Amino acid sequence: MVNPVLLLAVPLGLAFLTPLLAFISDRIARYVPVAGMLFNCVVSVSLIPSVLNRPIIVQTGGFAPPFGINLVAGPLGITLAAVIALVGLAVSVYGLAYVKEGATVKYHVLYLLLLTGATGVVLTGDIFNLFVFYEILCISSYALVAYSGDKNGVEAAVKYLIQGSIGSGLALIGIAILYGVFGTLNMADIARNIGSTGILNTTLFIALAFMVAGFGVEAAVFPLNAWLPDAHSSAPAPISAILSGIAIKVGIYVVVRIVFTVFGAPSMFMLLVVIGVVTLLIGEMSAFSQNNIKRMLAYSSVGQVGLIVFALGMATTGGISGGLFQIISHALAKSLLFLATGYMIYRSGSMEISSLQGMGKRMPLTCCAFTIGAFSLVGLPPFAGFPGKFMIVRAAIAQQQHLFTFLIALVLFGTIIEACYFFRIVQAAYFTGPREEPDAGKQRREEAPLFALAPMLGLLVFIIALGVYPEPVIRLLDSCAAELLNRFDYIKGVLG
Amino acid sequence: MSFLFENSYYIAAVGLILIGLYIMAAKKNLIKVIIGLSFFETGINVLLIAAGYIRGGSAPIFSHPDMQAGKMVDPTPQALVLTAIVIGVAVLALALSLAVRLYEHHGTLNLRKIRELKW
Amino acid sequence: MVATVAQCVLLPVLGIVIGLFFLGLYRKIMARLHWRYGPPLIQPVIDILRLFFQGGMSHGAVFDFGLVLSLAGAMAIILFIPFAQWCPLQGSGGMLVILYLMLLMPLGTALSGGEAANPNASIGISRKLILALGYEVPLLLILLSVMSYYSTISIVDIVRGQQASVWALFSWPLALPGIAYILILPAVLGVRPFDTTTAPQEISSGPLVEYGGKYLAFEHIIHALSLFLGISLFVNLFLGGAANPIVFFVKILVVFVACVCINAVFPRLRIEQAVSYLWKWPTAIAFLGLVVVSLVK
Amino acid sequence: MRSLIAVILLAVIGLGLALCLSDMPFGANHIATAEKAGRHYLEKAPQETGSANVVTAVVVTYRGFDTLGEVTVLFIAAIGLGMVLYRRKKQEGKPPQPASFVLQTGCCFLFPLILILGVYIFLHGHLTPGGGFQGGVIVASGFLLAYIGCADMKIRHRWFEATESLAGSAFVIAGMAGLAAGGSFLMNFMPKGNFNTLFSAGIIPIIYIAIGLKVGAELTGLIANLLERAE
Amino acid sequence: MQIILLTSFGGAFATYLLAKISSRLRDVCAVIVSGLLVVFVALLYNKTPAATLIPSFVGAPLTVRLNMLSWFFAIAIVVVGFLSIVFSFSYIKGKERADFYYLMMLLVNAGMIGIVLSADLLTFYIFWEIMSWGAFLLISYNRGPALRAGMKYIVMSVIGSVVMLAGILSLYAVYETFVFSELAGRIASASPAYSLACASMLCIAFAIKNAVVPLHTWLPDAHSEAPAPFSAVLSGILIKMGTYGLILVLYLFVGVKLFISPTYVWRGFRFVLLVLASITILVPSFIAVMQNDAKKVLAWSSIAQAGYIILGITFGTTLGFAAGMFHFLNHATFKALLFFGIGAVEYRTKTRDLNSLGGLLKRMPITFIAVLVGTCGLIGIPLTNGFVSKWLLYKTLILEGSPFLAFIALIGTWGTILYGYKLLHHVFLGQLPEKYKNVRKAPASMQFVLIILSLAVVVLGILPGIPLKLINTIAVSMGMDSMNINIFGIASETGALNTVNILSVLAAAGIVVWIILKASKKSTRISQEDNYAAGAAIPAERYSYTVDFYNPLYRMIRRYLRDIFDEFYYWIAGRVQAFSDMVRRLYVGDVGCYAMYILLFLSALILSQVWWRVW
Repeated sequence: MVNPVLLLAVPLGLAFLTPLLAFISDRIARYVPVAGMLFNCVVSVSLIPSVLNRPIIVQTGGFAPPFGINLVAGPLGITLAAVIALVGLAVSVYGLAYVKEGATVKYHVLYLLLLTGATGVVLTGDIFNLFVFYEILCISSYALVAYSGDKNGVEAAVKYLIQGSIGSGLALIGIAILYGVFGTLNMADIARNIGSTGILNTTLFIALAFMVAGFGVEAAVFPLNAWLPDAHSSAPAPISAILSGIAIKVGIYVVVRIVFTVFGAPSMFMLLVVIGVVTLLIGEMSAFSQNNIKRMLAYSSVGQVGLIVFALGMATTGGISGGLFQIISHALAKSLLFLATGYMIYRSGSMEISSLQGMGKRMPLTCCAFTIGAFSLVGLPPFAGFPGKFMIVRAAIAQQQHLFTFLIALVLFGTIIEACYFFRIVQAAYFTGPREEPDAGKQRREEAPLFALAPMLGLLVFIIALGVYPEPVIRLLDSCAAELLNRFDYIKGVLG
Repeated sequence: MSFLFENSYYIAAVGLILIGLYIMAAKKNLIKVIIGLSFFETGINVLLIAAGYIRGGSAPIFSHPDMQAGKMVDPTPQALVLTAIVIGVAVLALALSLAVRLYEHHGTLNLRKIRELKW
Repeated sequence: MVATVAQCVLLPVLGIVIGLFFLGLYRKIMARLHWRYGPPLIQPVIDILRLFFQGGMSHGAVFDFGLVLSLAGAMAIILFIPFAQWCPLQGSGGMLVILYLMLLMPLGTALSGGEAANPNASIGISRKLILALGYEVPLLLILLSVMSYYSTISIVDIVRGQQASVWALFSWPLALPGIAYILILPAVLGVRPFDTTTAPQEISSGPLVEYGGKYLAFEHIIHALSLFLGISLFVNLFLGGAANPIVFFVKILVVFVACVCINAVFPRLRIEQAVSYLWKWPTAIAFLGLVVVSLVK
Repeated sequence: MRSLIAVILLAVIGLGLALCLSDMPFGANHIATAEKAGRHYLEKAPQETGSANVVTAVVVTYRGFDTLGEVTVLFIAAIGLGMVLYRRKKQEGKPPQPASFVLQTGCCFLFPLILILGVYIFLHGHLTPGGGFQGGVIVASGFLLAYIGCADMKIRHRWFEATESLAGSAFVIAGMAGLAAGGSFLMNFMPKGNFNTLFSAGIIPIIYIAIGLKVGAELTGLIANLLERAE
Repeated sequence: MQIILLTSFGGAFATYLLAKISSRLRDVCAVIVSGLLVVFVALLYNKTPAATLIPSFVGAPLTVRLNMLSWFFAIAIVVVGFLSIVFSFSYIKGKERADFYYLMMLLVNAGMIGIVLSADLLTFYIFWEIMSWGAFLLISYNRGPALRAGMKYIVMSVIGSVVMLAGILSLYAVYETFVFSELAGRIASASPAYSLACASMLCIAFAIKNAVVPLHTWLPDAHSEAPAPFSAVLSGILIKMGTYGLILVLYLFVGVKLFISPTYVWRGFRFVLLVLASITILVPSFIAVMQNDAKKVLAWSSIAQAGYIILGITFGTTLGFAAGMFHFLNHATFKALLFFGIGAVEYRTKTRDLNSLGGLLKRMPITFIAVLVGTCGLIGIPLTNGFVSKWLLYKTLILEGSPFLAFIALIGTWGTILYGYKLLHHVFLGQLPEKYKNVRKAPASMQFVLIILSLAVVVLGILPGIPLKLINTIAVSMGMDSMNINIFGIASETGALNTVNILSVLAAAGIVVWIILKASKKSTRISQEDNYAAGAAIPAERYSYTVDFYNPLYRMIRRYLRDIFDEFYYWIAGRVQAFSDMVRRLYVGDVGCYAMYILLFLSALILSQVWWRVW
């Protein structure tokens, strides 16, 4: 069995080595993220069977959990790490073709570090270590948003940076308070100290508030998500894909991990549910009348985050595994969408939806990928979005409460709006633009390069596979949900 | 008065945090906002340190063989603060570089005017 | 079996004869009311025989086909409506088949007229269909009240029901639809004041404009049959049918004469006037009738 | 208006913070029991790590993973800054104004001394206050001085990048070596040596050297990038 | 059974891939695939296989099964699907993206087959969705106004599926199963209000697909803008998937005994459905009369005819059910026939505008005959299949004491007559415009399809016993009374139907009349333009009456026939759009403001806590 710490150590080492490799050749340096993510992919997937039995607790420095930093490779962590590695792999391959100018080596290093940060966040069992990895994630994404150095990118990066730093500062305050109260940083230890009081006392609640508000910035729940549309729409395509596919999911993971495992705070669940619905509605509505396609996708991410948070906030096995499934399917689909959009924008030179006309002809495969991604997001079978939405709605209806009935109506309303704007784009891509003779199209093909196409098709295969046969993943996610719901098992697993 | 005196670290920390947040929320010059960020982070660092302080403790270094563990302050927050400072520096550096870039593009650092990305 | 076939052959002929007689009678009565002498009763027969030997002009296969369809449809309906005790096809669908077969007449004519490509014909057809819609509204209500009152769709059963008790026209609540039927009868028959469809002065006799020779003869026969059908339907539904053909003939004759006499004094209505008339009182009464019937049931 | 709202919101937040802090009185001994991590470090660190400076022990061994992350953050900042300020074509600015003679001489004089101080600090990280980060910062400040004083000085970015890269890799490799030798990442697998002497505390000094070099190189890189940009 | 699904889905993709090699191969493959499906489904007659596709999907197995009901639907689907593919042959040739078109046609077909085969609601929903989005892509295929139509369709369709999802899961929440057969046994046990809520949600979803007023607004646009072969599929069978769903809900889940029982809840529910169905018959029939686009006429007519089907099915008697089912089959044949016919005309003349067409009878005789037969079926002229199903419907309505519904249905038939004749007259009769003088007749593949369907309309009209027997079996399996059926119709005490009598009488009369016509003096054949114009010269350009054909009627009824629902939906859509535009103004672009949002969120959280503590 491989030690899960390698999931972090290897990419980190590779990232550090990249500048050296770049001295030899830029070309080699470009392949470093691919190698790192490939490694992570293999390792995390191979770890899944063993963590399903019992989580692997990895000590660093050889010190037992409350004293040293430990990694908790539970089902949830490894699953998310696998998703991160998978999407990261696809996007890094895409980056090989897409990232052509500028400081390419630096881009690849930062990219790899971003994903390492994300992996670290989902694996670590120490709250401050989580914060550190979270910062790795955030800071590298600040920088990457501004990668192209254009007007919008820099503006978005600045805004993202300001909001992100406020968020992480608030989170750190929360951590400080927790440390001041309990004198420990290990999440399981904190959780044990908090116990199962049900209702938190004021101090703990305020610490929780600080942490939710802080980490919530990256999770992009409603009032905290103003950076998202800017950053996602202005970043280069692979970064948008990663931000949407991975970064915000990691944010959600942190919030959920803190609320569920560390605090076990049922009073927060309802808040999550409500925030989720509000976020969903606001995201979808804002996306509804967008003309900028990337901005639209970004708002759609907001909406999806809302859906996920809503699902997770239900705190039932069905709800959580539905939410986690949605995390996975959204990660796949949204990164696919951003990747496809990247080359479409590159070819058409504009982000307006109207400029997509005739794209179905010019870049048929890319467009097909886009369409399927969009369908998956809308939740149409047989694509990955369907089981997720289905499970979420099922869980919500299974609650059999009037409040949930009302909320689920709102959620479904949001889904309808989402369908509207996605179908509009699909139409724009396929059915607008100049009519052409059937054979004339062949000369005007401007398909994306192979390196960009391959990851898209790879994601596509995953989307369809998940949509057709989601059961293994669902079974995996059920044990993830169990991990989140039974915080005492978690505590026992870590502290013995 | 003695309350203020006794809790001066906390007061300073909270004060710095609030001032920093205020600057970030209300000021429009990016440089000022970055300074506010710096305030904010400093405040948090102070808070961390203060949280780890034990009255009458010494620095946790066994420079003399007769030093006692019981008389030392908690070393953990100090390690944390070290990390936090470094992170703060990193963010600050990045913020400044972005500010340079932003100025090149917009010719201003007034955040109320840099609003091309909206809606 | 033989009797059935014999009836099948006999009844259409009988229908045509009576219809032609009615046509003649109609012209006679109209003339009398106008203080004219009028043509002899046999005149329509003479006309038709003469027309058959004139040939005529055809506009194409559908032109012919439409007429055939129309006439065949009209002849077929006769077999579904009891003529006194004779009703050879009573078990083949009842009232509903009659209703639908009655569509064949206007539709066949319309096809034929459409093929003629004469705007006058088209206008006439358009009017005919609108008028039909106009009287179908009350007519359907009436038929439905009768059918639901007797809980059957078989016209023979309806007749039988009336013979068992009292004529529907004189029984509560079927009197209401009966009255409504009387009000719309001229429209069903296409006689004054509801002869907008074939107004010779405005649209050159409408659908008939392109017909000549044997085609016109066919058209006349169809008209004759439609007179016969409309009245015998009324007699069967509201006047209790008849036990023997003579009584039946007397009944339809009386109804026809009354209808013509009353309506001959009205001037021709515009199509909209006609429809709005039909949709006003007759419909209201028929509707009331149906409501009452369904309440009574 | 905005200020007013901000003040009100901040008042609420301040209130919340105050409520929290009232629960953790300043200076209380919150690590009184032995299972608290802080107490454990203070009592066990000298034996377990061989480092006299407990903070160093915490930074490098107990929470070594944090430190790795921290180094990474700084690395990101350096790379990111380079990326953000990257120019497709190096534009030729006007030659900078040379500093005064006094300043130049002073800088040249102080520069090596500062470097030595920095190196001293990170070498003695496990014995005295200070450590890799602090030493690295001092090293970088030396370069800053040189930049200010000797206006025509340009550092060789490639060397610094190589240093960063090597040092970072060394950190990870040290960690991996721990994994290989002791079974867990960043394990202090080397002999502890004599307590309170320079050659003690196992891998701590090695890591601190790596960190010191790395931080120094990175901060210098940051400074150089910003300064060259400013010209 | 898996073979059917595999053939249908695999065939769709195989066709698409082969298309990349050669377009001829593609055509052949498409025909083979759809033909194979017909054979496979036909072979499964009277068999009841069942299978599991995926043992566990989201905690429930995906299962399929075949029974009489689904076989009945399946055979209609595969036949119409096959014919539409054949028809597409020449229709789509030379248009762009034909490969894609075939893929989607086959995919939609596959989806529909999946729907009727599925044995549980989850499978049903999955295939339903596949069908829905496939149809969306096909509707949008023609571009231009089709985009709007497609949008309208998919939005309503998504609303439908969302409501359906809610309904399905509400059922699941109580019964914890998706399987039809298990649900059927248990649904009566829930509280009436809850099961009513579930049933209404499902019914709303199906009503949207079935275009029941007031949820019909997508249909006229979608039908008229879709490519003609797909219009046929859409109108003939796709919207009938809603009917299938309704049958499942009303007859299987609720159970017909309960559904027509005089329970307070269900009586009201049934009443609402019946009223909606009759409105669906009445109003669209007359809106169709006013249309000037051939396919719009047919589209509105589809709504109205769907109303008959719903009326029959919701009426709930055996005869009503039989009427609905039979009318479904009939509508699949004659409406597909009409769409194909009009499609052929459109293919040749490139227009669907009724006012500019005319006189094509001379140019496209086969098409004319097909459309004539189709129209007769639509109207319900005896000897066409439409007559039989309507006869059944009226009979049961009258005899079971619902004369008002019968009245509405009958009046709807008059609307049908008006627009049916208008369609025939404007396209085929009247004067042939100059520009269509050289129109050729429809291509052979189209004629083949038209002839097959015309025959089907007539044969089913003369021998209604064949499908009725099948329907009777289905009805009995649903727990209804059996009908007394013979091959030529119905033999029962309260009114029998015998098509062979009608046929022989009509045929005899027709032959007699024909003989008389031919026997009498021969007529001269003159050209169409040789008209009586009261002595005036016949205008050279156009001498016909087409524009505002039923003008007096229009003037009388037009103001009552506004599609207020459509306007209302547009109004809602506008409101939603305006509101969402308002919502996105939240993101003002000023980062200070964003910082305030964060602080606001935090202080709200803190305040809530503090507030609570103070209390």
